[in-house]
Amino acid sequence: MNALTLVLLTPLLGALILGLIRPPPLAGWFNLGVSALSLAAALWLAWSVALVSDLPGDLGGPGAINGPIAGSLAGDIFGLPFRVDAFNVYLVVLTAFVALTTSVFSRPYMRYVLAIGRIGPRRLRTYHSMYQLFMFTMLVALTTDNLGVMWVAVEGATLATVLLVSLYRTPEAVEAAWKYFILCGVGIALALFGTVLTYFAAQQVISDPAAGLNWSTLYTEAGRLEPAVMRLAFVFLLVGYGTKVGLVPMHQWLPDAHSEGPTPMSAVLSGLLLNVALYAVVRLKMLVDGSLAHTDNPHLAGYLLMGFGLTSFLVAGLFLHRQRDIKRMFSYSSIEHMGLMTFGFGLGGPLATFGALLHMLVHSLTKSAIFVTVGHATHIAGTQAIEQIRGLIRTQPTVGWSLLIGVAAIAGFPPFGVFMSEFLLLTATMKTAPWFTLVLLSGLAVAFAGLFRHLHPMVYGTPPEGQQPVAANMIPVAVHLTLVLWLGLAIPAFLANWLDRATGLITGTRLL
Amino acid sequence: MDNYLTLPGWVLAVFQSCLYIALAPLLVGWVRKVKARLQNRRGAPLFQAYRDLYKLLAKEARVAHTASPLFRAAPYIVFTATWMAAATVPLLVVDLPTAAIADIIVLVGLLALARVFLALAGMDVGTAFGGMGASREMLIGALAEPAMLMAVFTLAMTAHSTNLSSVIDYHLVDGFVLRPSYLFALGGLILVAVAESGRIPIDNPTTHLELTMIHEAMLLEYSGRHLALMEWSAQIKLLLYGTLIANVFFPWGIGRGFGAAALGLGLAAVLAKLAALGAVLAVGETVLAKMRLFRAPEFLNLALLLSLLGLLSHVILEVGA
Amino acid sequence: MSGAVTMQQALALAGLAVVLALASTLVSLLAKRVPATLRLAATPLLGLAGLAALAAGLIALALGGTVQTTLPLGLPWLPWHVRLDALAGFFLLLIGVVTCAVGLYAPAYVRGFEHGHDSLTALGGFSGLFLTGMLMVVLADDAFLFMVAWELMSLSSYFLVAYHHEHSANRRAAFLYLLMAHVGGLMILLGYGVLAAFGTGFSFSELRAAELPPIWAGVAFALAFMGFGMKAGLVPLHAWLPEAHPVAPSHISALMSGVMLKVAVYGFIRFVFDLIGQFPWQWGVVVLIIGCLSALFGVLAALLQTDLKRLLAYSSVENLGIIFIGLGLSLVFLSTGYRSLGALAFVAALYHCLNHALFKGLLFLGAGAILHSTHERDLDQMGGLLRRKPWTGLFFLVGVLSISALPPFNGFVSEWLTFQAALQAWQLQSGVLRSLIPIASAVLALTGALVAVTFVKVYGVAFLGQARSRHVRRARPGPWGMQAGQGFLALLCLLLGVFPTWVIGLIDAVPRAILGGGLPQAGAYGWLWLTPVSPQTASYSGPLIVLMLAGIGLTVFWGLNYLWSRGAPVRWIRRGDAWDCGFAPPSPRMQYTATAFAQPIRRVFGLLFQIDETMTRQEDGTLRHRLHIGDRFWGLLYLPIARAVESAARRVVLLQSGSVRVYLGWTLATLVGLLWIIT
Amino acid sequence: MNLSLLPLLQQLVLVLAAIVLFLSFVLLAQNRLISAIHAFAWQGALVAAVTTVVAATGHIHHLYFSAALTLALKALLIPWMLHRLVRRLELERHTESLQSPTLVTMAAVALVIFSYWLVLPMIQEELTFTRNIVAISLAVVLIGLLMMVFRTQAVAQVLGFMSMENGLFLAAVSATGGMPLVVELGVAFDVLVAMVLFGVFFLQIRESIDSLDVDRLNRLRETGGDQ
Repeated sequence: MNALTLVLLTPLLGALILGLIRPPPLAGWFNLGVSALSLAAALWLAWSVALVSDLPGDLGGPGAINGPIAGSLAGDIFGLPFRVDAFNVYLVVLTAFVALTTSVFSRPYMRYVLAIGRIGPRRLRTYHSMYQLFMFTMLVALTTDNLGVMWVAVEGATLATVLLVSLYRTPEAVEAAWKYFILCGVGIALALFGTVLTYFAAQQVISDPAAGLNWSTLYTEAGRLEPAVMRLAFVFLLVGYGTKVGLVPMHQWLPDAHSEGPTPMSAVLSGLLLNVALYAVVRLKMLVDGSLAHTDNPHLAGYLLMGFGLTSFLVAGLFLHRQRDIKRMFSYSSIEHMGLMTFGFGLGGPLATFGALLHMLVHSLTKSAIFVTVGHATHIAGTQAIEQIRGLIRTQPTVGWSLLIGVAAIAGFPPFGVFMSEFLLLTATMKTAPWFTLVLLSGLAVAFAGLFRHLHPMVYGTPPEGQQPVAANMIPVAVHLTLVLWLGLAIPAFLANWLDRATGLITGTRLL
Repeated sequence: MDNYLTLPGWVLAVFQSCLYIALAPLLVGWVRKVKARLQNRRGAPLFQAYRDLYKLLAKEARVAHTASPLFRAAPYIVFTATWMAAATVPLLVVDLPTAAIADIIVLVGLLALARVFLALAGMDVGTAFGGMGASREMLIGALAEPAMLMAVFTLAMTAHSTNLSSVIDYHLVDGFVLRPSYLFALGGLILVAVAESGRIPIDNPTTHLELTMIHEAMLLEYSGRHLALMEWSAQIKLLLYGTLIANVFFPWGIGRGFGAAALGLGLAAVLAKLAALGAVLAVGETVLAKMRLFRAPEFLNLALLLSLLGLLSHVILEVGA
Repeated sequence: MSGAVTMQQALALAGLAVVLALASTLVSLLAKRVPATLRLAATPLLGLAGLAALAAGLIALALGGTVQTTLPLGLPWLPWHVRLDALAGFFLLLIGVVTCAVGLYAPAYVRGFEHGHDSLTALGGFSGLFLTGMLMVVLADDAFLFMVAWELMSLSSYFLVAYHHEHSANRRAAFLYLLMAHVGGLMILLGYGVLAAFGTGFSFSELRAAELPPIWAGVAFALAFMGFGMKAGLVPLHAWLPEAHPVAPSHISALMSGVMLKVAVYGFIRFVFDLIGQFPWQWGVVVLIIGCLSALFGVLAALLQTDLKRLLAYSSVENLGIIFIGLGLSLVFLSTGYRSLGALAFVAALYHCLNHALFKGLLFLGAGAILHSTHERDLDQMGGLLRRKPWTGLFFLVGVLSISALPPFNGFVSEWLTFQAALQAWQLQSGVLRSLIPIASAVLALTGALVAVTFVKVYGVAFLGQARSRHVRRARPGPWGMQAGQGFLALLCLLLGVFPTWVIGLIDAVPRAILGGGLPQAGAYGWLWLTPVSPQTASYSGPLIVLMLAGIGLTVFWGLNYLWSRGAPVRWIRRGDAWDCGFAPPSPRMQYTATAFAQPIRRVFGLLFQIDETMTRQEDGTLRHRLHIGDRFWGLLYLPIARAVESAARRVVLLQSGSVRVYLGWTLATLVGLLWIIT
Repeated sequence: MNLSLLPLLQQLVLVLAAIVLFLSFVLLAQNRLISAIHAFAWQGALVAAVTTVVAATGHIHHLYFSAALTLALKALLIPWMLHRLVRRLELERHTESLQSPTLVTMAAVALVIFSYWLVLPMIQEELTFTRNIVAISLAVVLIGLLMMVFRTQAVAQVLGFMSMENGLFLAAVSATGGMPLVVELGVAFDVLVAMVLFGVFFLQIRESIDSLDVDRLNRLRETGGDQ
């Protein structure tokens, strides 16, 4: 587990030290270094997980398993149970990776923000240390085996980011932060209630009260958990964590927070935090499925997820049509894609789950790349108002083309990875719920139209007078888009196997 | 296929083609003569059309500065295309190679080729009237061509062939049958013939009132041998349509072997039929008045309707199922 | 082909074509630094790719076999399947031919862009990707690769449409294009999904094996027809086509109109004839009707245009209509068990695909040449170009004659074959079909005639008469490369018209592979005679027609000009002013314009369009004539959808009311609601 | 469930829980901020009391600790901080009344019934006691949420939030005999930090819109009108 310890400690210590460092440029580099280190640690962790041989083939499905869950790496740190398996380790790596690339982007960007005096050095320091703290909380939430700790970590993530949202102290920023705080706080409180109920149910069947919140224990005992309680619990958990996923109609905080916070934050929020929340939902769904397996309607959790997912997908797609603020627009597109993933997980079955997992991956990469580009675009135009961002391709081709290609990728055009995952999700839907496919397709079309009608005037056309190119660091974008392209052309075997193991964990049956 | 490709067949084909260009002015002269008689005039002699052609051929050709090479090439193309189209219609005798080379659809295509070049030539010099004539000519052509195709398709579907000579063969073989579809097709084809060969009521071959003319308007800039070729091909076209109607709907008398007797009979028969048709045309032109350009579409829609009815009554009434 | 060459080599050549296309993408990355790369490397590579594809297609058609392999790309359990058979070969050939011509044409053409500030890299790069996409679509042997290649094709062509993006109209066109391409792509994906739902997987062999219940087969067919029809620009899904095709650079327009639409046809054939396999005759009727609509509407719309490239785009709608008429006939015949007739109609459709690729490519290249030297797309500004650009004029004339289906050019042959197929309707049992097909052929005839009108207008107004504007008067012959490109296509137009027997001999491999039976009769009497059904039924001899036309024409010419006038006072031609009935010497402004030329037709068929024509008197006393021709389908189909989405969005955004208390209220409501549901 | 059969301490728990519920009604209807804060403090104290009682009945020792924690946090520290803030923001006199108190109260009552109806399906007999406690705490949570919906004043909203937390604590201790200690600690820590941040935000909001009326935080919204 020392890899995990490293993964967790790096950002924590980084946060502490960054809280003390004074000179901003140095802090930027340090931030970058810490992220790099945690990425290395994450890779190490992934490697060690990959080495764990898992039982071949069928995992028996939820509730049917006795003994430790296959292919996972468990252990305690400071007396807290942690568990790393294929499912969360790939999110860990993803988190660390996006954190790194974003920190590459954020270093010059925040310096520019500092230079134009939107923030002072003290707030810059807050920014950096909160950045790492945020990473820490997310990594904990991903890797912990204890639902309570997971809750604490997710709440911690809210607390860490809420100050970043209000970093600019403009009235809008403060308002956005307040809404973010209140809504997510409430949501998280409800999630805690759900957790309590789960614990309550667990206590009836699990002798050791200390282990009553351990996911693995609950998972192995899932079949015996009281269905009535678990049902209740799941609703609270879904509404709670769903608020953080940004499911309609609890999504309202999301566009505000994304649009008003500093751009690097938008990138990580969209790219990572939503994933973490969704991860939590999925884990809990596994429990509930286990406990409801033998009731009259075993797929309740799945149906709820599908309902939320579809609603979010469609509503967000419509929202796209009426945007004035570029960052808001892309945060709505995030809602849309989270909805799609939620739908996929709700659909269940190996194919859909595989697709949803892949979609998590490609969406995070693409969306964070887009936000980085948007950061440069807003820098060029000096505003976030779509009406005033014009002729990017002329002013700075790299930015313009990146935005164009990034949006094409997120809109699901091959040969980019998003298309592949959407293809999988659609085919899975075809097989299980054919009529939903029409809804999904129309939703895709609507969302697509919404994105491009705003994108076109921004990238094309002649730029306004005196619009100057800026010093843009496009490396993160290039890396991300290249990866997405690669994933669209071919899924490397190790990754496929990786996702497949995760699929096996979630659905109990493997795809390959 | 082989029964077409015989040496006498080729010889006769050449002869028949020459006969076409030879007879074409005669038919026009005949129509004029009959018309004159009907109008109580003595009219020009029967062979006046030949004299006109000769005169034009002898004159020098004047070409506008603004004319392009196409302007000078057009008469030859129009003449050739029309002639070839005519050559595919059995005049005296069936089973000629020409009929195998080009079936009835090709015939329509060749006429269209001629029309296109005629229209292009009209637009070439860049005068106001040329464009006007071309536009109108193409409008009429566009409406007439489908009508004509439909009419001939009625025959083709009855005879299960688009090869004119086998169509005629077919009719000769199963003798005189009264077919409703043929009635319509004949009507349609006659209307088309009138329109296509620029006769009253669509166009007036003798007018020189700029705003009413169609065919003439495209020839305004032509003179000398070019004009002669254009006029000549117009006459061939008229003969072509006449022969088509005469020999396809009333095939009797056309030669089926290459013997001299058959040929003689065929010639006599076709001359008689054409004379009759010419007379009918003359009567028609005397009693009818030219209609406004924008009534022409109605006229041609009637033609299209007739032909289509012919086709439908064929598939519904005659094939049956 | 000698026995030495094998299908493997054909596939290798096809692969080479793809590689070359990608290579042209890569080299054009340098164009940012060295503009000349585009001219010297990228576009020639494109041409070479076309050559390779051409060769591959020829071999595949000649051998008529199939060869397949898989690439180590794609999904872990679904690697990319690649397959080359006769059908794919035919379309490779088609793509290759036009691309070769473009390869000859483009280097000179793109030179004009080197001074503009549009990125050359984008032009070259996306052209390469565009070609790659089209080639891969044809080669794909599984739904996934097909979709990837298909969307790659759409996306890269979209970037090319948006290439001149200063004008908001072009941006709008590009947006519309991409949107409809996307929707179409989704429909196709769904269609494959339906097949796969009843099959075992997504590779075409598995999809072929799928046993569909009739209902679902119908659904799949409908989806595919809509999806591919949207790409092929069939009415009423054609709206993007006349917007998008004209605004791309001309050699790209040639590729889009000439080739990309055919790729859509390929998709349709592959999906319906090959994958679904058997079909009720009703499908054929549907296709037939849509084809007729498209043909008629397309040509009428084209006839009313004055923008040359837009006109050509509409005429593409018309030609795709004709192609689908052929396919519809083929479906009808096949579904009623007349295999050989089905094959005849099928061959006719394929032949027309090839022809349209040739002459539409030719015409777009010609339009490009005009644009290149006059920067003019408006017919009413042109005139007299034949004397200023003689070669372009000549080649364009060939294109005009071919597209107007006039003997002895290629357009005529395919239309002739279609007619021959339609005329066999008497063999059918069902009276409905027997009476329907003749009507279809009537529409076809009318279409053909109207096409002639349209292109007489185009040629007469653009190339004949006198120049109507100054920059047109200053037009110069283009560089030889551009003329070579057009000449190549023009020559092919003639050859395909004169030697149809050989062409059909090649194409015949496709129905033999797909439908299990070809046209044995077609060349039974040697290369001289084309007898699709039997010599008694119909025969056509292109070579003899040409021979006689040329022979008689030259004889008459020689006779009149040399024999006849020997010794006569005048032998030569005297030049003079135009007579014009003795009116004042005609000025260019007195000529019939394109608008005037189309006026009678506009009066006859005006009902089909939204025509607003206004005559206003300026203050200086001159009359001003405004004419706008709108597409009725906008109001009928597209605007309602757009409005619906808009209003839905308007309602939905009220969710984001801005009051945190309302948001909390939502949370509470959701919570309570869910709790209510679950208990 | 027959009350007389329960041990005295459990009856006491029920009584206390009932008072907690009552207090959140008070909180909901309370107009003056200061007294609302007091009510909240009392609620916290009562929760702490419940915790101790449960600890005593079940001899769960770490519950004593968490009882102390709850007392310190919910009854003393947070109310005190709120007091300070209110004084700093000169809101002592501030009163705000619900638009239609009776309606809101009715809604709250409905929520109570609803939450009881919700827990009914847990039929296992030995659970009935805890089940009813769960119902109570669920009601407290929902009423807290309701309060946040209907109170336009930021501080009042925070109070609602905190009373939700109280409901959670109540559920945790009474139904499950307390969560594992780490979790309790973590939760408590989070609540504390949240409170601090709330304090920060009060000031920020105050300086940005010069009021604490959350209804005036409506800059960020989509408009349905034409663009």
